[in-house]
Amino acid sequence: MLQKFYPNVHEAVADVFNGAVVMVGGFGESGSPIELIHALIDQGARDLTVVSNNCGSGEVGLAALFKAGRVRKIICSFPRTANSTVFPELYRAGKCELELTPQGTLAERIRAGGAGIPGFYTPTAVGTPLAEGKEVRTFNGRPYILEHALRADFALIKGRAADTHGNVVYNKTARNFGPIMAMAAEITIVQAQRVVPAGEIDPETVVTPGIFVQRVVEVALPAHESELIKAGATYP
Amino acid sequence: MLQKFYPNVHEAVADVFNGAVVMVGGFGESGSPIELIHALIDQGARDLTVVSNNCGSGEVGLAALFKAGRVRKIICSFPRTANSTVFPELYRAGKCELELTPQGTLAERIRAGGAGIPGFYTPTAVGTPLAEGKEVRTFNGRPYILEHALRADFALIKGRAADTHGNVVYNKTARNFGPIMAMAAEITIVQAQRVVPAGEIDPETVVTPGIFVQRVVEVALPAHESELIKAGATYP
Amino acid sequence: MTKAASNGWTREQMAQRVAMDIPNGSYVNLGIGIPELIASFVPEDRTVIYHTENGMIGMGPPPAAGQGDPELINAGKRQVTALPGAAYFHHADSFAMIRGGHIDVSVLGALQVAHNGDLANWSTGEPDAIPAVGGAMDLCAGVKRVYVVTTHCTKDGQPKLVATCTLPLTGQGVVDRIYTEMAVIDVTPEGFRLVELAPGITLDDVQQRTGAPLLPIM
Amino acid sequence: MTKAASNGWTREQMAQRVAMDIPNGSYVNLGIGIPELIASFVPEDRTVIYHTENGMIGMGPPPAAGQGDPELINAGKRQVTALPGAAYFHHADSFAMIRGGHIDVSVLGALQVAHNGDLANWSTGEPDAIPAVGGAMDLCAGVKRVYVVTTHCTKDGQPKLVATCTLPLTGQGVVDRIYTEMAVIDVTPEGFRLVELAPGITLDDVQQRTGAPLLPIM
Repeated sequence: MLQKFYPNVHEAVADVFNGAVVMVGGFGESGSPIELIHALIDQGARDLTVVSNNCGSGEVGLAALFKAGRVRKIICSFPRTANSTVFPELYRAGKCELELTPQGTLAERIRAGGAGIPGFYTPTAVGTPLAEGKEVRTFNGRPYILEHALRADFALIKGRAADTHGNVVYNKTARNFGPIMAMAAEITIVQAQRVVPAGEIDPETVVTPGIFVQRVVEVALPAHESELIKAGATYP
Repeated sequence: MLQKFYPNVHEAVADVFNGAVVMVGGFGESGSPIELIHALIDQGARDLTVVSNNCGSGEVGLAALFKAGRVRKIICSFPRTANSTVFPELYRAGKCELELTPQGTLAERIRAGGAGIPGFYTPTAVGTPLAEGKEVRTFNGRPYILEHALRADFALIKGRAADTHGNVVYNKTARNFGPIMAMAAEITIVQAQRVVPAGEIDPETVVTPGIFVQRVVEVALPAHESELIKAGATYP
Repeated sequence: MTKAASNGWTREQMAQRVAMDIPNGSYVNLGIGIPELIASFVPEDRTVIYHTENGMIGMGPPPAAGQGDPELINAGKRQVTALPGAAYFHHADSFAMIRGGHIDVSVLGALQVAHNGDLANWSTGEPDAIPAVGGAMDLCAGVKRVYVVTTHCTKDGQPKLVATCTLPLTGQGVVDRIYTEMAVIDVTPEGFRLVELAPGITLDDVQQRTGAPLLPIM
Repeated sequence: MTKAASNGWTREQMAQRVAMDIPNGSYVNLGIGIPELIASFVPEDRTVIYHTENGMIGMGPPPAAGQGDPELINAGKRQVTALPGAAYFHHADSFAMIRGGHIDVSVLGALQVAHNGDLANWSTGEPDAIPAVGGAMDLCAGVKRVYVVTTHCTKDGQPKLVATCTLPLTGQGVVDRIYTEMAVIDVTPEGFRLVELAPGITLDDVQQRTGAPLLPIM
């Protein structure tokens, strides 16, 4: 028997350690695994390096993890948000390090980490401040920069359904970083709205094959960040 | 209106030119677009560089393209086959050049070509004859070699179904190189068993998004290579 | 100077003017702001397919009130819909489309555009600003044609079309065409070249508010 | 010498011996030949999931006669089935699994294995041979544990376990454990070390047919 199912989000994140690198899926609220993030806040791990496209909104989910002072460094493409002052305040106070990387380079670095590719060349950011200090190399007369793979100790992902083998399908644009972060982490933890027996997901439609998923936990009715914020919620 | 549908395989390959680089999907007979290949033989383009995992079986499909003397160079991982002497004879006679590349490196080079990545580092083949002449670079204490992207003028792909937008789904392990070759070619031509209106393929289950596909042609009852060979068929 | 602006195109007219330049069958990525308006002006006899870098092609208009899904959004994080023929995919595949040259047109905003095609649109360079780049650099690097839609000048009247960008670059030599409330201007090997003037605007009006030489309509 | 071989394990017993070393929950890629036999010997209380590099995980046994699909095959191009929980994917994703260290065990054949773990299994080095490598180099480079199953010697009695591979390499220092008809042997930092002998075989028997020093069972 495969033992991928966890009874609740708390047990699923129990061994996240201080200093861990944690990838967090989502693009804005779409695909953000809020319940896993809140469980991580409860769990208490600190000095985390977080890899995620954004830094969260309001004071729930990812923004709440920052607010709780658990993030030492964030690797992301777009840390600005219209409705959160959490990250800007930490950043200006020098309490959180930022590694800014273009969104496509972020995605490709994560995929490379999952695919055993330590580095690759990309045309993105050539000649800009984000290329400073990076090796430039010419292929067919055009300059490219060398970028390095990203890997993580844990990935927190949100799915629509997952089966006992860890196969995952997603909901619409909530797919975003989920499949590639699942590839790049030692331990990938998926919160899924439905957990089903092996065989219920058509093998032609699996998006993340179970080999990339170590833990699955059912969160049948996940909160939506925008609704929590509208209701004035904070966490914890 | 998008104009991706072609009335038959002959019109779909009519503009393949002498000297073109042509990617051909399939792993053995699984996913091999035999009808498109036969149309290419009829069409007459020569001095082709073919990128495909194998060199075909018997004297039909891909093997028939070699037999017709149209292939100047093959880039593949496994040119040996138990039941075809076509490629070995050409190769030993010096009539066809071979660039042998490990299967995973072949796949990654094709994906890189489609993704705008000109080169990447891989651990595969380090210290072997297939690394000769390639740059070696150390990341985190381990040696890797630099590999270059592959692109093509045309890709010939076999799908299970395709819609008017060019979205494609595949049949089982016939998927293999199809999705990545579709990304890496200027003009991707898909033969699909069923051609359906936009909206019939669930957007969650699309494997190759239509942006990677320029032409679709219906081949409702594609031949299977093994059955043709069993029947003693040759082409033309 | 204010006269020129008031006689020029509105935001909607600018968007409409861009829409005229998008050929049938194009795959298009629209940035946030004025570019978002373009989709509603594409002529009905053209099929244009919209890509959003957060993982969809075949994006449709915003949903009717109460019909949306908070997990079906565009790159500006607003709710959208999926048209028949749409497809979802992950971020690495989405940026493979961008970086790999599969998108035909990207329409972006700008802080500055130089006459060699350099674009600055991600950082105001202010010391306390939170740097944020998103997908802008990837779009610049990979999309076949990069169009910029922008006001001709900054709020305090400084030209945005300049000889050399002073703000941090998004990409080098990447812009093909610029649409402002005053004119449509191409970036050519010889520099800025006027393509079309808005009603009531003259070449001199535009040149006065442009920070680099402007070649006449060819 | 022939006595040793005849007293040793059969092909099926070799496969069965490998199967004992595959832990519950493993993701496994089986090469062509003897490795293909392993799946039928995995104890019933273990769940082992098979990956085939041509794009499936959750591979099952061959189909009943007439029930197969010529497009559902394994890396050896033979028809197989898909078990509940299977998934199909394209070649780049399949080799991301291999290269990225997601496969736990790969079982391969060999022409030669050196006592430093070097493996040669893709080229006989004959001048007129058609070179063909397939996925062997990727499996060596990326899979967590690489097991080799092979006859102890070549058909003409030459050791396959050697001090230095003379044939073209597939990978450097990649082999973890070797299963032959005579013994199970680990590749350790100190060289070959005996793990287990087949019935009727002695350490001396194995050493005589091995081209490098063989350390005793630890």
